[in-house]
Amino acid sequence: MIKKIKQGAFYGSIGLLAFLVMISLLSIMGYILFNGVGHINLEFLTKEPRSMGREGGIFSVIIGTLILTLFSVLIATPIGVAAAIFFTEYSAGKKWVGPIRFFTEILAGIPSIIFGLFGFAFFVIFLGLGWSILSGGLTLAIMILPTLIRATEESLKTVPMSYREGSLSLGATKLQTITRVIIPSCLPGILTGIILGVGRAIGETAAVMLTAGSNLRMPTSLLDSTRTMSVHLYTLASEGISLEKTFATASLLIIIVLIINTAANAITSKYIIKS
Amino acid sequence: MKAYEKIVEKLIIVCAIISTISVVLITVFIFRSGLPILMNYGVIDFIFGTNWSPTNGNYGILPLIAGTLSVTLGALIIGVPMGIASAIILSEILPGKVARVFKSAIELLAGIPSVVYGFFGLIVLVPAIRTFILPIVQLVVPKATTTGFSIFAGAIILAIMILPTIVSISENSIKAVPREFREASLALGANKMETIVRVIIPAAKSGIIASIILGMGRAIGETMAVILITGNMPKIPGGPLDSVATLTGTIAMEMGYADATHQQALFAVGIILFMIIMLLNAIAQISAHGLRGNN
Amino acid sequence: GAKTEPTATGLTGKVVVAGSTSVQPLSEELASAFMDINPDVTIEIQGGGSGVGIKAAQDKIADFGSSSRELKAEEKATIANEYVIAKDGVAVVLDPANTVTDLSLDQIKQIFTGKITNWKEVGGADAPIVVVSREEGSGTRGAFVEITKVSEKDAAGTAVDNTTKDALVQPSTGAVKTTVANTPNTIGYISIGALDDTVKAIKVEGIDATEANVLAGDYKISRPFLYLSNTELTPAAQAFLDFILSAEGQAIVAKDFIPVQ
Amino acid sequence: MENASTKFEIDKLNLFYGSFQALIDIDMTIYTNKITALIGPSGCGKSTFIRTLNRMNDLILGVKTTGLVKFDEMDIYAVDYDVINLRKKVGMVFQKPNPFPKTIFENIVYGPKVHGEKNRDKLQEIVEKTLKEVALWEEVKDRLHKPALGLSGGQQQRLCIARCLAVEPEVILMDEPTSALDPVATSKIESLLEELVEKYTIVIVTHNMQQAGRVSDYTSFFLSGKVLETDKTEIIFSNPTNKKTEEYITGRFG
Amino acid sequence: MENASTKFEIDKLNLFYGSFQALIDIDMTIYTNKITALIGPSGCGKSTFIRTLNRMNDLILGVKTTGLVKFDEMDIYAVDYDVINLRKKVGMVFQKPNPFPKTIFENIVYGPKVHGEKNRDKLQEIVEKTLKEVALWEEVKDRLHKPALGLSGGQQQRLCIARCLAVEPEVILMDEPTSALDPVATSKIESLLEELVEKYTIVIVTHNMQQAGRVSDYTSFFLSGKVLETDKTEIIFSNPTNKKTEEYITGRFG
Amino acid sequence: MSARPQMDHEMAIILNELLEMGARVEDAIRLAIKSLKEKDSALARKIIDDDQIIDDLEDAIRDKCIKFMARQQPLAGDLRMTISILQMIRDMERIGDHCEDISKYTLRLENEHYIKELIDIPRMAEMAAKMVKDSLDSFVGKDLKLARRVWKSDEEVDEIFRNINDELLDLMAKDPAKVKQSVMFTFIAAHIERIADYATNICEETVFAIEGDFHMEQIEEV
Amino acid sequence: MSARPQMDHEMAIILNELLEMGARVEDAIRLAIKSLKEKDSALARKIIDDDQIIDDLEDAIRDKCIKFMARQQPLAGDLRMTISILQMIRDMERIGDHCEDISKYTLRLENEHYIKELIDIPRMAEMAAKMVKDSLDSFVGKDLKLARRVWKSDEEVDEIFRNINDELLDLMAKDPAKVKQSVMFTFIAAHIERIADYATNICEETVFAIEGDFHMEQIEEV
Repeated sequence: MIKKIKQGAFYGSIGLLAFLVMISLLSIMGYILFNGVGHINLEFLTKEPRSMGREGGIFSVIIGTLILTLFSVLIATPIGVAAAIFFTEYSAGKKWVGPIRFFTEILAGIPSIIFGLFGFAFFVIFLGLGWSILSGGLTLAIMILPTLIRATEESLKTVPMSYREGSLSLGATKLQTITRVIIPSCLPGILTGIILGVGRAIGETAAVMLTAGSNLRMPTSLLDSTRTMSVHLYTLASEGISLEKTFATASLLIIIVLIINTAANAITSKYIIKS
Repeated sequence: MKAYEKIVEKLIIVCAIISTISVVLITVFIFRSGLPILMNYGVIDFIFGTNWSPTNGNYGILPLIAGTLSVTLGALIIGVPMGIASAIILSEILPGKVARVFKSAIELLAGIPSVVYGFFGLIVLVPAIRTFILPIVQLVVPKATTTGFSIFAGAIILAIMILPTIVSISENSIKAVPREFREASLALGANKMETIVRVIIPAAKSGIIASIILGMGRAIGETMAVILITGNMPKIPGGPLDSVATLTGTIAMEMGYADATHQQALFAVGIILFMIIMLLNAIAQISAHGLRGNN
Repeated sequence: GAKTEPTATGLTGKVVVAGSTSVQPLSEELASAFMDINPDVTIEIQGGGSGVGIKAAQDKIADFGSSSRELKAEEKATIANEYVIAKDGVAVVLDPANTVTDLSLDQIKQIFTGKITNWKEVGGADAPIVVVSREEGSGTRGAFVEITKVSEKDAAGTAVDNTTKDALVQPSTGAVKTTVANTPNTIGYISIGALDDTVKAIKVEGIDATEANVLAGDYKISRPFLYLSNTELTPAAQAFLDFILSAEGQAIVAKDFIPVQ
Repeated sequence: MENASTKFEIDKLNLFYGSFQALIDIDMTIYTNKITALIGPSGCGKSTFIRTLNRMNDLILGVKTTGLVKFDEMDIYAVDYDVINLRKKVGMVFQKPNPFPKTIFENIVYGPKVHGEKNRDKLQEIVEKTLKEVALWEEVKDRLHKPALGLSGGQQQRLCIARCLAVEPEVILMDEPTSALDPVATSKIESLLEELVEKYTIVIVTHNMQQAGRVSDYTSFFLSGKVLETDKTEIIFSNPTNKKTEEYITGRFG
Repeated sequence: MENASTKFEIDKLNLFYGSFQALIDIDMTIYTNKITALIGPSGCGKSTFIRTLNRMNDLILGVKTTGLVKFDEMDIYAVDYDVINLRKKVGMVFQKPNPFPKTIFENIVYGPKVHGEKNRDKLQEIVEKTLKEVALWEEVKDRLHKPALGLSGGQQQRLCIARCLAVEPEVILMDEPTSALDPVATSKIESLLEELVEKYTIVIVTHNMQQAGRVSDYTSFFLSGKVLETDKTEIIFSNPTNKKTEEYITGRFG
Repeated sequence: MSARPQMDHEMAIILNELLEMGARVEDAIRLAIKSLKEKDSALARKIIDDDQIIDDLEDAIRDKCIKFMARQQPLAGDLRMTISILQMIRDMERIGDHCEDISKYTLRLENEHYIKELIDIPRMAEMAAKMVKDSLDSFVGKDLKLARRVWKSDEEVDEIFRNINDELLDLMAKDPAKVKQSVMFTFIAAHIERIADYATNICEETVFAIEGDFHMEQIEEV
Repeated sequence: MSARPQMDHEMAIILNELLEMGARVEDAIRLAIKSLKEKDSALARKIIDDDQIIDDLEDAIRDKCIKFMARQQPLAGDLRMTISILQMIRDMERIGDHCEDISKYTLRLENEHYIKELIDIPRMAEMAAKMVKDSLDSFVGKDLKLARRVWKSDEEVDEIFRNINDELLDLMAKDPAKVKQSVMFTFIAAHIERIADYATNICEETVFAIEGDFHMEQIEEV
């Protein structure tokens, strides 16, 4: 009897808490999408912003976001994958791996504002790259590097030792083993890592603002400054420029994140089914 | 063939070292910019000074630390039970399909840019606290007053933001509890609740703790959402409805207008933030390794 | 880095303006107008704040750094050229529901230094005053505290900003406006150029916060909008500056701010 | 067959996973204080079957059972049957040793505590008694409060058996209890079984035919969800009736 | 012992993991076209030993070997010895079937491709030949381009053997190749071994003594890193010389 | 395919040797009687010598069976068959011993004139030899009916033995000079009778190996 | 602790029954001679009847051994021991048969006056009985020296048998009236001689079970 009551209380409270989680999610998404989706239209998507975004669309911002994200991912992916391969395949027995790994872990924990400070001090000023896609992209690349390394490493770790042994025992070299067996079998994991990195890059505000600037115009080169959707949203929200554009931008961001998540899930589940 | 492999191997090593170089560079640049003032002003005065007014040459960041900690603590108080409960429900109670939907919803939470949360907090939560929560509080403490820009608002938004971290890591560590433990417990005649409370949660303990610490790290490091909703008042708070300024918020906000010394001071704040995060990371790593050691 | 190569059709190149968020909207408007005439010139407008603007100019990462406050003496020493492109009044704003309409400079000082904490002390309702200020280093704040004597020189002769610690701090003009508009019993200050009917601007010493009054020197709380440069101006930058200071440019300035010519 | 009382009486048991029928018309008797071994190739239903005896199959979604499983004359699939009590009386030991990540002591008292035993002395007594029953007392008495996961595989499995004994079951179900152990640890568990059967009824699923031969009194041969032959173990191994059984036993199957 | 030529000649082999000595003064001869079984309790060094024969132990850090391992009269631990070539000649099959997550076809041609074979017809031929050798051709010929992971455990293991045969080894090392399989799949692998030994030299580590008895020509008993006894399998199982061997064989060990 | 080719192969070798041993034993019986009948001492000596081959075959088969059991761990039918073989070879070896004993009598009778013509003894021996052959054939061919027939024919052999015995006792009582030979012939007949007994034992093993018990009586119905 | 208590337990049961069978066989030998000597027909009949018990014991032990092998899969020493037991019980059963045969002669001699006093035959029988006992003891006690001694003593028995044989042939030649009895006593002596042979065979099994081969000759050195 007492057990019954205890169980009731237990299930009741965890149910309620989980329900709260659901409610907060639904209310945030619902509220923003409800107020924002209506304002997303062709004009909003394809026109350049006017008068600080009060009028017009966010076309240049979307393009800026895409280019910046793409650039950072293009920089970070090969480095991240290679680093992950190093940690899982080459690190054994090398004493200096400990510090390297430690620093990577540190990198993952650094708040984005610090990346921003660093990017500003290093790329923008020290290297004289100014506020530019280059500065922002490189800063973001460093920022998403740990995410990529971690995701790739996790998926490399799921490649059973037995694959490596199988390949080596057939007389394959280590590099052949990596390129022909290990990487193909964890490609979906790497892809998931990239998508997560993309998500993080798209969502980042503080670091981007300090390194890529907040120029509203369409960028024409990598040395141009640009404004990402998150920065734009922040500006719109904090300046109180236009509530409807703010909602529309927020909604668009949510929708993009939704698409990215769905893609990531699709890849992961396909991967799981395959293995 | 061999030479080619050697070259590739070297390249891979270089890539691995890049993160180290980054950290070193970050550290160097931040410390280079922040250390002088920290030294001149005095570390103790800097950390324990209660007056943050850089224009006046006062660089006491205790109010900022207090602000950060109070918001973070609030976020944990709200977020941890919700997160763990969700993790339990996800991994132990909900049937597969429903769990998948719930899970992807939570992953979505993780993907939403923090500015969106800040915006939501600013537009919904802050007024709501002022108009709905304050009157309720005033029933108990008649003198209470708030603008809505508060620890409480920040804590709620941060709680939601750290939920995905807590849920996904806790869930993973709960899922990593071997099915055999569940079976063993049930086979001994324990019911599901007893199994969860007495076996599964203790077994996943270190993972859950790690998730909390990582969530805490995220809360401490969060910037934009916090600027929008905590009021940025560099004052040691007296209650959850008070406004506070945080370390990150102050850096982001003041960086733009700061003159040289002020900017150094902000870098110095960055150093302190950096240290706090490092400390948390170390704790998280130790507890994560503890998990591995146990299994 | 701005590069300019004259072509047959006119100017080319890029001009980077960075700095004060107060100046930013104006710069945007001016840039649009300029680029309509010179389609081959790109003008990049960055926010960041007056500090960023000064630093950008010092470090030569922008053609122009913008500032919404006067330079401090030590800053002046590091900047080669300083151009006043506009003037701006700083309006003291209340939430629209507030019944107070007029405050003296001293009352404003008392309120912002935390000496007066209730609206009834200045003729309003019995409600605590919520002060909304800008962040440390803000040009608007600098101008405001200096003129209202919230900031006073201490015995050693250094200026001390005595803004109450109980002030909410918002990082931009817009944020102050939004906060004041939506929060009862607040008082804040924003650029006159940013005024709209979501907030209520009060008279200071009986004078309305209007551009005309600023221009006439009747409204006391005002500050200059500066473009700073530490390099030799590129042709495009020079052209842009010339455009701003031209009648055409100043007409645009006049829409929200106070022209200098 | 022998003058032994019956513990389980299974009658026309059918079990479905969704639309797949995993057990087909199983009739079986499990005798008190005997070891009954279930053998058969992978996927033959032996593991599924053993899990019907303490209703561990309840945990899996979409499982449906028809027919009778009587434990001490009571139908355990009756709606009002107390599953918790059933599992108390019918303990289970699994393929992989699965001590909880707690101390040795806490592992053993887990069951008694769940069932309401709080007296520290009593718990201490239970720990000593059960550890002695599984011949582990001497090996671990000085480290009762050390983590159970520090034990070797074979010790862990004996600990799991002790943990199971601590709730005073009547029956112990074992699902390939030694398949994760090496021959030496295996033979220790086997000797243990021979002692435990004095007090308990044991049902064991095993892949290892030699093991079934060595330890069991009765053996059932499962194939494709059916029981093809049940008899005394010595008969099954020396002179089985069913041709398929003989083929399986002699390694000529499939 | 018999008029057979030797494939491996091991002389005073010692192996250390850091400061722990895993193999102590191993002397052994492995005869061409014979099956040599290595048995012994967990941790006795048998798995470690088999991995010295194709230098798979190189993968593990801090491993140091002394003594001679001669393969076809050549010391494989000599500095200039070509390990890749050694592994080509000395194939290995592991405890758990480990086909790559590729198609059946791709699994088998992996080795030949790595060693430079590109001719599609030749590869096709290799696939057919090796799959026939492991008696898998009939079962999979219609699904060569389906994922190998869709096969059953036993089929996967035979595929792994085929994959190993595809590089035309002389020796096949097997590290408990059936311990993850059920008795039926096990007996198929065992019959296969009896056919393969016509062409290959086989060394097999097994936990399953019965298996060693059934398939091998020679058996070595390992204990605590030493070889206590090596003899013809029939002798080891019917009349071993060493008392420890007898105890282990008869299940009275430890 | 059989799942245990090695096992079947080893068993085939054992059965082959078993048949060879059977053939040798059968020959030994026939030749022992032939040498007796024809007073062929050389042949008798050869039989005595050749018994060693039979003994060696027994040891070899026994050794193979033990190794077979040690390695292949036969169960059920395989186990029963192996055990039956172990038992049979012991009996067959004894048959060989009996032939040796008979041959020893042949040598002792070498220089004597037989007191009577040997008719029944060779007939009996021939029957016994056939029984041995048939019993082995029944075992190897798993032929229960044949086993049953052999088992039955033991009664005939016993009948002949009794007749020979009576006849010889009669002779001895009548003529003391014939005592020694008669006694010997009696012993020889007794040896043959025992050989036939062994053959029936082998048949019993056939039944056991196939059926798992010794119910010879029930076979008739087959 | 032994790691296989169940196995050891089962083996102990088998050895117990083996000893029981041995005791019964030993008794059978002694009683058969006793009944012969004392013309105790009732005892002789009892021996004939009781042979069934020995036969049943053989079946029971054989059955247990097979089941033991099927279940416990003995190897090495355990395997050799089990196989030895299987062989021994067949020999012991034959010893029982021989005792039965002796008793049958007793019954046939029931109404006759013995032509001579029985001295050597009982002595020989006593020796054979002891050999049977010792051989089993050597097996169960794993006593190689004892086995060797038993094996040696077979020569003595053979010696006595030859003496008896010569003596009886003498008697028969001298007095035809004594033929029938003499033939019978010869047969009885032959039976006893064979019993002793079986005992030596059992000893050989002892050596085999312990050593894995039959090198009886090398034992002496032990």
